[in-house]
Amino acid sequence: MNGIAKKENASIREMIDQNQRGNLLRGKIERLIPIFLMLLASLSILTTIGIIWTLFSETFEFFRRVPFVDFFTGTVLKPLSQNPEFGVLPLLMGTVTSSLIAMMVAAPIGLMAAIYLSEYASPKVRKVVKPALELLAGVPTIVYGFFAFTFVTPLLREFIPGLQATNILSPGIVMGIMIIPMIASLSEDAMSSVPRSMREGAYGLGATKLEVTRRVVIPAALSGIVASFVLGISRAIGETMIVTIASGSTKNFTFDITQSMQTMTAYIVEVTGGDAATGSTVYYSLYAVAMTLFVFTLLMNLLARFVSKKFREEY
Amino acid sequence: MTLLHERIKEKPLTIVRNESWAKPIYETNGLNLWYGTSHALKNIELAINEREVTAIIGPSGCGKSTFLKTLNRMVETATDVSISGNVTFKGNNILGKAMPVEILRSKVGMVFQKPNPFPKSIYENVAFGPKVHGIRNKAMLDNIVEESLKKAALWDEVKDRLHKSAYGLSGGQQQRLCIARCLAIDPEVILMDEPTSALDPVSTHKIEELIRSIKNDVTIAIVTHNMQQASRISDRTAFFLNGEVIEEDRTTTIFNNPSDKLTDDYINGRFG
Amino acid sequence: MTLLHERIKEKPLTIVRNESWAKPIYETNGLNLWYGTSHALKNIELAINEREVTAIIGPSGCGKSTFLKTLNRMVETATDVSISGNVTFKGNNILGKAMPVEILRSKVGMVFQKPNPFPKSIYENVAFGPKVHGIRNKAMLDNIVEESLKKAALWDEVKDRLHKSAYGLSGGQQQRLCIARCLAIDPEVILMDEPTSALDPVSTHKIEELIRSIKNDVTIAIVTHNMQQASRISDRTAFFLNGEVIEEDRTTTIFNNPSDKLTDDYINGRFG
Amino acid sequence: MNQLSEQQHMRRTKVRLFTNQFSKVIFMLSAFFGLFVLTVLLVRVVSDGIGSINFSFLTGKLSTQPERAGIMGAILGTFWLMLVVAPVTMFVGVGTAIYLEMYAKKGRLVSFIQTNISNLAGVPSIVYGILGLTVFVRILDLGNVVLAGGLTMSLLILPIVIVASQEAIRSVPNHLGEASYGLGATKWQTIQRVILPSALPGILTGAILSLSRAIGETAPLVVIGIPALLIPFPGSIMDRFTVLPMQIYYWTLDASLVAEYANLAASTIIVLLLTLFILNSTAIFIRNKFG
Amino acid sequence: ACGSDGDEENSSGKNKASAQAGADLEGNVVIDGSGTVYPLMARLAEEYMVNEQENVSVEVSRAGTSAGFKKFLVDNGTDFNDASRQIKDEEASEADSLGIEVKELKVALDGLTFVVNKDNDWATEMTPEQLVSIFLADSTVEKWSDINPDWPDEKINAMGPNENHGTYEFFYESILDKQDMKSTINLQQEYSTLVNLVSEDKNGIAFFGFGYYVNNGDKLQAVAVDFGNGAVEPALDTIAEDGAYADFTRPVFTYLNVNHAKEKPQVKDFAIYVMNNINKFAGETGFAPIPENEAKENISFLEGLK
Ligand SMILES: Nc1ncnc2c1ncn2[C@@H]1O[C@H](COP(=O)(O)OP(=O)(O)OP(=O)(O)O)[C@@H](O)[C@H]1O
Ligand SMILES: Nc1ncnc2c1ncn2[C@@H]1O[C@H](COP(=O)(O)OP(=O)(O)OP(=O)(O)O)[C@@H](O)[C@H]1O
Ligand SMILES: [Mg+2]
Ligand SMILES: [Mg+2]
Ligand SMILES: O=P([O-])([O-])[O-]
Repeated sequence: MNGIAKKENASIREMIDQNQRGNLLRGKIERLIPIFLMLLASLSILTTIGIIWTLFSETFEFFRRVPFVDFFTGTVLKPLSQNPEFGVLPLLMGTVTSSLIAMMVAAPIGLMAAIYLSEYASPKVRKVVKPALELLAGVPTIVYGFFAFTFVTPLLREFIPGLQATNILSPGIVMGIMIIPMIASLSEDAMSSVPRSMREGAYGLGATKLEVTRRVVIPAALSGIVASFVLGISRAIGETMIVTIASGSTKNFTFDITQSMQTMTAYIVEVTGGDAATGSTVYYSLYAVAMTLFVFTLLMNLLARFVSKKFREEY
Repeated sequence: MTLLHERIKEKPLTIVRNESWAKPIYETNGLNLWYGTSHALKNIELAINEREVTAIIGPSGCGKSTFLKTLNRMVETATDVSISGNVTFKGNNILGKAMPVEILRSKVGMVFQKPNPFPKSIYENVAFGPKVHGIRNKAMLDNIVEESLKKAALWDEVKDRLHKSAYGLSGGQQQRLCIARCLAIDPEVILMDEPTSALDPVSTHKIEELIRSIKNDVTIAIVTHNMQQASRISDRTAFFLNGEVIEEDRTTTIFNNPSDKLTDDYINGRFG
Repeated sequence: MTLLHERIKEKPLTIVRNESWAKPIYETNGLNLWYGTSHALKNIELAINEREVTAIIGPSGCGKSTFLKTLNRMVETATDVSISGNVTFKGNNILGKAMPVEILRSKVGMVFQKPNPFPKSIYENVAFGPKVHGIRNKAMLDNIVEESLKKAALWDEVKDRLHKSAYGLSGGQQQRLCIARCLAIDPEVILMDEPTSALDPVSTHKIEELIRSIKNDVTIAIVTHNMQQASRISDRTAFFLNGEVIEEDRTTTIFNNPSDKLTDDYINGRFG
Repeated sequence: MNQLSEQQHMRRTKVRLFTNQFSKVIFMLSAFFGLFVLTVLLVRVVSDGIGSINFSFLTGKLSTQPERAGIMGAILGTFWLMLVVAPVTMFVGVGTAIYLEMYAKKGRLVSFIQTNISNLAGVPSIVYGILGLTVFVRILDLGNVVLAGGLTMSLLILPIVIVASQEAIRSVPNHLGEASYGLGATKWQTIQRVILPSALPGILTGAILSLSRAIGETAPLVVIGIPALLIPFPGSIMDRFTVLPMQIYYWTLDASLVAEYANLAASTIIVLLLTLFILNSTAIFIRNKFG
Repeated sequence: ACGSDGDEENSSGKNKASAQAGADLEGNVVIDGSGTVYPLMARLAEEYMVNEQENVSVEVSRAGTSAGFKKFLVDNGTDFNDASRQIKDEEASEADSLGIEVKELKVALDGLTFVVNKDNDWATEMTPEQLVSIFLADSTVEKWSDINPDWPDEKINAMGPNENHGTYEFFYESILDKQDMKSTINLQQEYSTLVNLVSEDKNGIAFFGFGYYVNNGDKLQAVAVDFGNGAVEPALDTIAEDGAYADFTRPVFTYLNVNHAKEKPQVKDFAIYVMNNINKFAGETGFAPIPENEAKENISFLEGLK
């Protein structure tokens, strides 16, 4: 028995040694795999280059026709009129206003929901509520747009008589609702990554849940929470369909949230109007606005990264 | 031996009187604990005496930490925990609703295996407990912080950088800071879970010294995997295995004359 | 400490010469290892003798696992590792480009602290190594699986459920399965990293038996935190502290007559 | 607490406990607020839309006449779109994730790619629309066909697929890889035989979730240009197409032209949400069952 | 400048054959342009595909007249561009320079309709001058009471389609006589938005094509216009060629790329179908029919193409 085993084993060793010599070619082929995979990985860089190049080259043409300063300081946007004006401020106003409204809804509710999920909810409740929130996050924005336009606006008009049928308030609120799951989930991640030991330290001193949350967990997770807010804003800035459907296309430079306002994204939809026609200044303005939008959201994303990296506590 | 036993049987009153300092502050009765369906503590019957050091030993995963955390109900912060039986602290069953955990924990401090200071200054770490319990007076807080750090033998090392981050301290200093943080709420019991296992010889020595110096004021229950440490610092030792107490006795007895084969095996490193 | 180093540097030759049956299969020379900027192994000079059991002991974080993983270059799978010095396996420096790691690792098996079977059947676990190395013949694989499980003293317990998931086994069985998986590629050395620390007394005993039964065929390097285990099963013992080898000698010498105060402190549980 | 009398301490603790309970209720309401809105939205949509859902609506061709209109074209369009998006994103996404997690040396390049990917994830979808319009529709001259839309959508969800796959690969316990390397397996063998099988549930979950994102996405297609009336069913990736969200968009806008369109939009929303619900449930099922 | 410079003769049997050959055509026909004309063209496209050529795919989009022309006047542009105004000179010369031969096909008549809220019980009848004064930049009218002291002392919220639309241009060029519009006018891309705005705003007033009004008759009321002979409601008969509302009536068109019609039989076939059937569907989509002889002329032109 032992003898057989010995012999068998000897042959395993030999076979392995033999196979390994034959495997040299295989090894060479394997060395090509990372190169191929790297090519795939570089596609993402190519995408970025594509975006920047696409936006930049046409934006460049736009600024040859419309002075840079006029674009960024103009409060009137009349792209199609006989005497067109290309001030981007009305669009920035619409974008900023709707995003702020959204954040006023999403930040407190999202954060409190995150606190509930991370600190209070039993695993059973969490098991139900988290996927349900994910469902909320998975609702397409066009559906939210429909909801804002056909339900939230009429509902709000019951309470706010001056509210127009298309206005910035209702899509702002609905965008906020849309962003809640994102803020809740990112903040919850940040809070649950605060080590248990830190919480235990505080509980061990007789602190209540609220005190542990307020004095230990939130300060420790602050960078992640702030980052989730910034990403939320960025998401709101980039949101298109809700505002397109529910806020109309008035290029209003106003602080009145009961009015119709146009965001940068809705402007892009309006101008492309199903397909943009090449050549005109209006056509180029589309790219200038898209570039502004892109830079805006990029800065937000970088800020979020910076915040969560720079101010992350070293536990 | 037999004689001794008989004498004890005859004179229980005398013994209690003799060892009157050994009054149990904690007693558990048929304590069972489950994480989900896994039975982590099985029918634990154990007393922890006031102003003694009780060591809890046993191989990894036997339930030492779980038991310790049951004593201040910290175990309940884990998910899906169920408990049956009684744990009395100074005669009150702490598992009932009668006593809010926050009050219990203000009387029972805890020190963990890995030092876990808050990401705040040294001062704020020590002042955290008193602040939570409503002490706002600055002078009083200053005083508590100083006293606690002194008791934890850390004052001299940190007095010049009280308002620097606690993360700048070495591992051993952090652990003493955590002990100071405990002492700041003037607890009656301190539970320690392998407080020196991540520390170097010098720090270990300091903490053992510290334990000796405070044990006249505070009851201490300490989990350790270092049997020599248990024998050096504890008065009584309980040996856990698979969620059960296999043996519990005076430390000298456990180490020199254990009555259970398993205890003997473990102490002599035949497993674990 | 510096003195210590020098003393060790002088020693190895004498040892090798004196005990001519103890031919080193591994030798390290000025081995240094960094994780990023943290210096995890410092100037290690150590030999591991063929067909002996070498125990590596030391407190948590001292570099035991790191050293073990250097021997089959597994340590390089971590990110940002840099190594200097030499490690020779049967006279060849394995840190050079000369020997592909795959070949080295087919000769040097490894068993980890936590049993780590693949999420596959018992059979597939054992057959994994041979398959990876190009053995496809079903009868031969069957044979290898059976022999390996027998050597690991697991055959009788699993022969009726070879195609069931390995996760259905107990911890001790899983660990023996991992040893069987190693044996299936007929290694010359097996590296074991605290292979029994998560196991019960009976399983620990079984694995120690197993080590004894295979040590005639295979060289074994075993990391353990259980000093009695080291003294029971090893021929030589190396004591690590803070990334350095403080002392290395015959096991009986280390335990009965260590030449370094730190070794003595550690063995007698004054820290760790 | 020696510094406070027992009574004071007790009283203060009661206040603290009450505050704790009270805020718990507030936090709970916040967590359930989203669910409440979701319920309202569903009730609203279902009550508007359920009436016009029937067999001929689901299988019929698009029409300007509400009673004749069907959404099979949009359903097939969505299907064809996914036929482009799914393979492209799986192949590129998983490949990229393997490269980043298993091969790339952690350094400047990797962290650059990583930053780049997470920035791409934050680029508004309408910008991808412009990219798709410029590159696929115009420069590559594909026109506004399924392939152009599909490639645009692929770029849009690629970052999500990459990140999800990376997480899935990263969450394969280290010790499995170590066991495989320890037996002398090469890197690719380890990836193929150990890492990918274990990561597969996570990868699939991420892929399904991002596909459902693509199914619900409207803005990029608005930019690329989808005809308001397109009756024939698409039959290949080179055909023009419409998808469910576009149909919802047009019918919502046209409700002022023909009031019944609002109900058709609601019905289409039901179909869309049901599709996404099934996909998401599948993903959650896979995650819970195998994850 | 309406590009009717194609050769008029040549009505060969070959073309007839292809028109009557039933389901033997395939390929697609791409239509973009006016949102006003969209419902009519979409209806025709659908009927054509259902009843005539099921293998031809007619795609109808509606970017607006002007935006549509931009897509029409490029290489490989759209086949038809619907328009709620006539092609402009610069558009026609753009076509010439691209070598695109354009044929104007008048398809129907649309009455520019002013709509107000259902609850508006004062401004139900107005003169053209009053209407214009609401929109003109140079006018002082801000409130209803500025038009008629009996009317409410409330601000008028005037709105209309934006510059993408032919409706805007018709209003601007033919009704306002190219005088500037108030900058406060709420211009929208989507007609649905306008309908909603007015139906929910007691002080709202908007203008758009008659079709959008008839489809929303339950939500809006049209302003009857007094052109001098008493107030006239816009209706299918009043907006017809010589109807009482004719002053605010305009023809709507679709412009055909003749080169495409020559190259692609399905484009030509569809164009003929449109002219043959246009008057059948005009009424139900809110347009008045064009005179039969105009349709016939176009048909013979189309059939002559090859
Ligand atoms: N939060 C938890 N959820 C589920 N099981 C747990 C949890 N904490 C501990 N366990 C399990 O309960 C058992 C006892 O764990 P415990 O941490 O009390 O062991 P221990 O004796 O402290 O071990 P160690 O020496 O490794 O610290 C173990 O099997 C452990 O896996
Ligand atoms: N992948 C890694 N990256 C960075 N540092 C590491 C890594 N692995 C280990 N270290 C560090 O290197 C040092 C040695 O670790 P090692 O795991 O070798 O210790 P050990 O002696 O095996 O400890 P233990 O007894 O806890 O297993 C420790 O300080 C550890 O924190
Ligand atoms: Mg423990
Ligand atoms: Mg280790
Ligand atoms: O959409 P229009 O008909 O106004 O161009």
